[in-house]
Amino acid sequence: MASNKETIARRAALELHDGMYVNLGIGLPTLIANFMPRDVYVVLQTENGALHLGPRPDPGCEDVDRANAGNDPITLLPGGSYFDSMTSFCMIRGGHLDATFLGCFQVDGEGSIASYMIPGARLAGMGGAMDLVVGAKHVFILTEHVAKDGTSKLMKRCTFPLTAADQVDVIITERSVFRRDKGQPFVLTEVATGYSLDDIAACTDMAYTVADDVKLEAFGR
Amino acid sequence: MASNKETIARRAALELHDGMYVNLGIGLPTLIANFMPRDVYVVLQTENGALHLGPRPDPGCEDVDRANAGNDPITLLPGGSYFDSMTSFCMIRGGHLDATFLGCFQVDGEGSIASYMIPGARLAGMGGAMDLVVGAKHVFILTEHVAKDGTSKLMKRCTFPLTAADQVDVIITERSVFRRDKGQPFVLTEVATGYSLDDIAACTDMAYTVADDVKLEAFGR
Amino acid sequence: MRQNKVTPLEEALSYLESGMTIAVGGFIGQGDPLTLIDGMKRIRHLKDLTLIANDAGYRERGLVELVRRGMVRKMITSHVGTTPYIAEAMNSGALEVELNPQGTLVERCRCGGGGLGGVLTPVGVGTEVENGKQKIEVDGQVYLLETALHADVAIVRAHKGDWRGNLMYRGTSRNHNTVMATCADHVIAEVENLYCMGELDAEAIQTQGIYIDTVVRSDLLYAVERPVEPAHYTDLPIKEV
Amino acid sequence: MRQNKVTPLEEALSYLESGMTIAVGGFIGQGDPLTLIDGMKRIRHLKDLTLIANDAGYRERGLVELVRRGMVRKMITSHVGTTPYIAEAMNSGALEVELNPQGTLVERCRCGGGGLGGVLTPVGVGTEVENGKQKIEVDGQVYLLETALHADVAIVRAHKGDWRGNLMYRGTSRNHNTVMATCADHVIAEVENLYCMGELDAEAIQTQGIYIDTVVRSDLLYAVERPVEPAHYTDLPIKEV
Repeated sequence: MASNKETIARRAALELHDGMYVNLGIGLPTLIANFMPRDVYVVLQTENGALHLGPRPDPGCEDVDRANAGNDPITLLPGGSYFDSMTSFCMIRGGHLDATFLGCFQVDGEGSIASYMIPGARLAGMGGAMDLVVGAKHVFILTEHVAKDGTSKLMKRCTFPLTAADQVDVIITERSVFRRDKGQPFVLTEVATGYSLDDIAACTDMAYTVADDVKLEAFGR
Repeated sequence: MASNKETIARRAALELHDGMYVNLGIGLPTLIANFMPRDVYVVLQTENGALHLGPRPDPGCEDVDRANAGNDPITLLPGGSYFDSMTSFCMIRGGHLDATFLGCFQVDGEGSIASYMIPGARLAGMGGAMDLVVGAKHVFILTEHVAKDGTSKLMKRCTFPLTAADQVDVIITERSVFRRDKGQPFVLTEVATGYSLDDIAACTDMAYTVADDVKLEAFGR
Repeated sequence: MRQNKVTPLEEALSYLESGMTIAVGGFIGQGDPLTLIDGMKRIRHLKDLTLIANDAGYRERGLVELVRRGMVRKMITSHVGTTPYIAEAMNSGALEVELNPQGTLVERCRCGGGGLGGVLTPVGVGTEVENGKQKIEVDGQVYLLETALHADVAIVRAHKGDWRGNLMYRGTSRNHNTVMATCADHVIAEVENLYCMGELDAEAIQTQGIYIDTVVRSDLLYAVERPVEPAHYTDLPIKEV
Repeated sequence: MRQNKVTPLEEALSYLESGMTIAVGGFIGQGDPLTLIDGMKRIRHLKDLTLIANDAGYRERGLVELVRRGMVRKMITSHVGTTPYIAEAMNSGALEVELNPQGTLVERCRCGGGGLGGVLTPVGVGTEVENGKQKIEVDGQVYLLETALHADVAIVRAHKGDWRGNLMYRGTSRNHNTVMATCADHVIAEVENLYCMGELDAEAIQTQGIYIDTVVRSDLLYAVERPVEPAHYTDLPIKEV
């Protein structure tokens, strides 16, 4: 059985369509690249300054000056390019990316996320996440549905400092997919194999509605 | 006998010192390049995107993609570079140029100049002049001392729309050199051969003081 | 988006509509997208355009040709001294001209392309440029708030381009082309030389393909046309596209 | 300005003084100016520095080494998650950290280098980033006014450089180096490979020599040091320069 992270990444990869320019955040979102359909042509960006990332280089062929924002070694595909941070963040903020996929600590029913610090526990910094969430045309949040202590990560309102308010379009967990239009509440559109509508309700704190055509057993395992 | 323009350009060239980065405006200031001392190392910039201009190319060797802001063909010296307008105007506004030499329609005792339009008569546009005058560390204005109708071009206050207010450091005419510190009135520091202090007073409308060590017969002819 | 963005000229220009705002790269002939401008000249029904461009070209060549044909309502520009007809059109009331300091025009377009609302610049303080603009003081210095410019379409010219719209320029023809390529919903690039994917050096690309929607081949004649001695204005028979 | 800006490391670093604000290029090891940082580690009397940098390096390598030595009072940065010691120093009160969204940090430095007072960005609206900042509405959208950052000194690393300070970078090591090279009174560049005047392609230069005051040769070992597997932190004997 696949891990939760693999299930999420595999489902997220289905959101990629031909011709999209996409930034994959550090961590879980990076896994999406492993599940991209071969016949779908997607251009990956990394905010530290490269476009059109290819597969990870072969072991021993990593290059010190070719890495992504998570410091993982990269290759470029033909048609790729390197650029500086001024160019990269104009690209990001200016709406030139079709989508960004990001992880988070918390996401809430108002489309806000918290991902850069846990007060008293962890200081990471927002890096490029705030720019990505505000600038990309579509914002996908990838997260496990519940935290290790069993509480829902899909909250009424985030309690940690926000990365951005009212910017999330889609939430993908190992149990479900939620979508919304800006300013509107989330709509449950898919439930993963092994979960019922009641199961989702029980582990989801944020308010949401259920789509008329909600898909059960939509993905997973 | 040299023309007024040649006299002005020749005197202006003496303001160039080793290691300066300089922008020469269209028209009269461009002539300065002809009189740059051979042993002085100066880097010339053009705002349409090149640094380290060399001599004009030989006839027949002009290149369509190598020209200055006045559309005159250029060459680059070793160490030169081409760049875009975003880079060029950050360079200009950010105080990275040591000096700009510009012509004008009017200059006044408050250090303001008018150079981009004559209401009802001529519309040119400021192009890069406003950025250059605000951004360069030192602003040199090159102008004939009197207009064709005999009125002084060194006025009490400019009457045409201003290119910038209170930015001029030095005025060089075929008859004189004036200098000032920002916010202060101009000081007459040099008088050209063939003119007396009274001559200068007679053809100068702007208020100024005379330097204790004003140099007579300082340049010209 | 297609993987190969190369498109015939007339198909590329069919995107244009009357009333659009069009950002244009180039500097008095250096890097002006003349193939695209000449193509526009032939679209008889195109009018009420707003142009965002540093200038209107050189003498009678370049954007001034669109103005002469009555296709342009307004120019947002920095310098029109190289095209005497513009002042004439303005004085006759046929054309509205909004003058910006060149660096300000660049920053406003960069804001439009880079998701910024505006910038604070000291340039223009104490001049007519400040009319109608908000003044903001930071650390005791007064700045003008200059707001973003965004266009419906941008047209630019590059020396080299690949199928995906990666562009490289040549000499001083780079100028405003890089920023104009970022600030529009739809960007058409004409390229003098077309390359296959991967032929351009990834380190040397100056406009990334992400910004470009359509690539058109330049008429190579223009690449050697001397802007310092521009072709005489000839009012070619206008053919509707 | 000298025609040949190449300078021995210790002479170049003698410009630094306690209390200065120093802008630093690089991104978690990619393009970090490690030769200059290592040189700074040895200047025992240097302290109370304010650093402007995207991050503090990677694990125990990079700017975090200056923080460990108690030389740094404040960091203006965007991400310190790759250097756990920074949070420790912050919690102990030894270090002040000001977090900026990365794109905002870039724009603030670009303003400082480009003579702009600030920019309006939508990034950070509705978050703690907006605290203490002016909000400005343009065309119905709310922006934060983010003001310029300017440093006393900047240190950057490039792959190639010439005597005059023209620089070219390699791959993703370009990142913040280009903008940091513009936003300081005095800029020191370390270059992995040094070239004579005219050897670098005029079209391909990414930082123009006008921005650079001093060129230092990189320790070539750093050019192949893997940031993905950084050297273990070793507290080398400190030698006063």
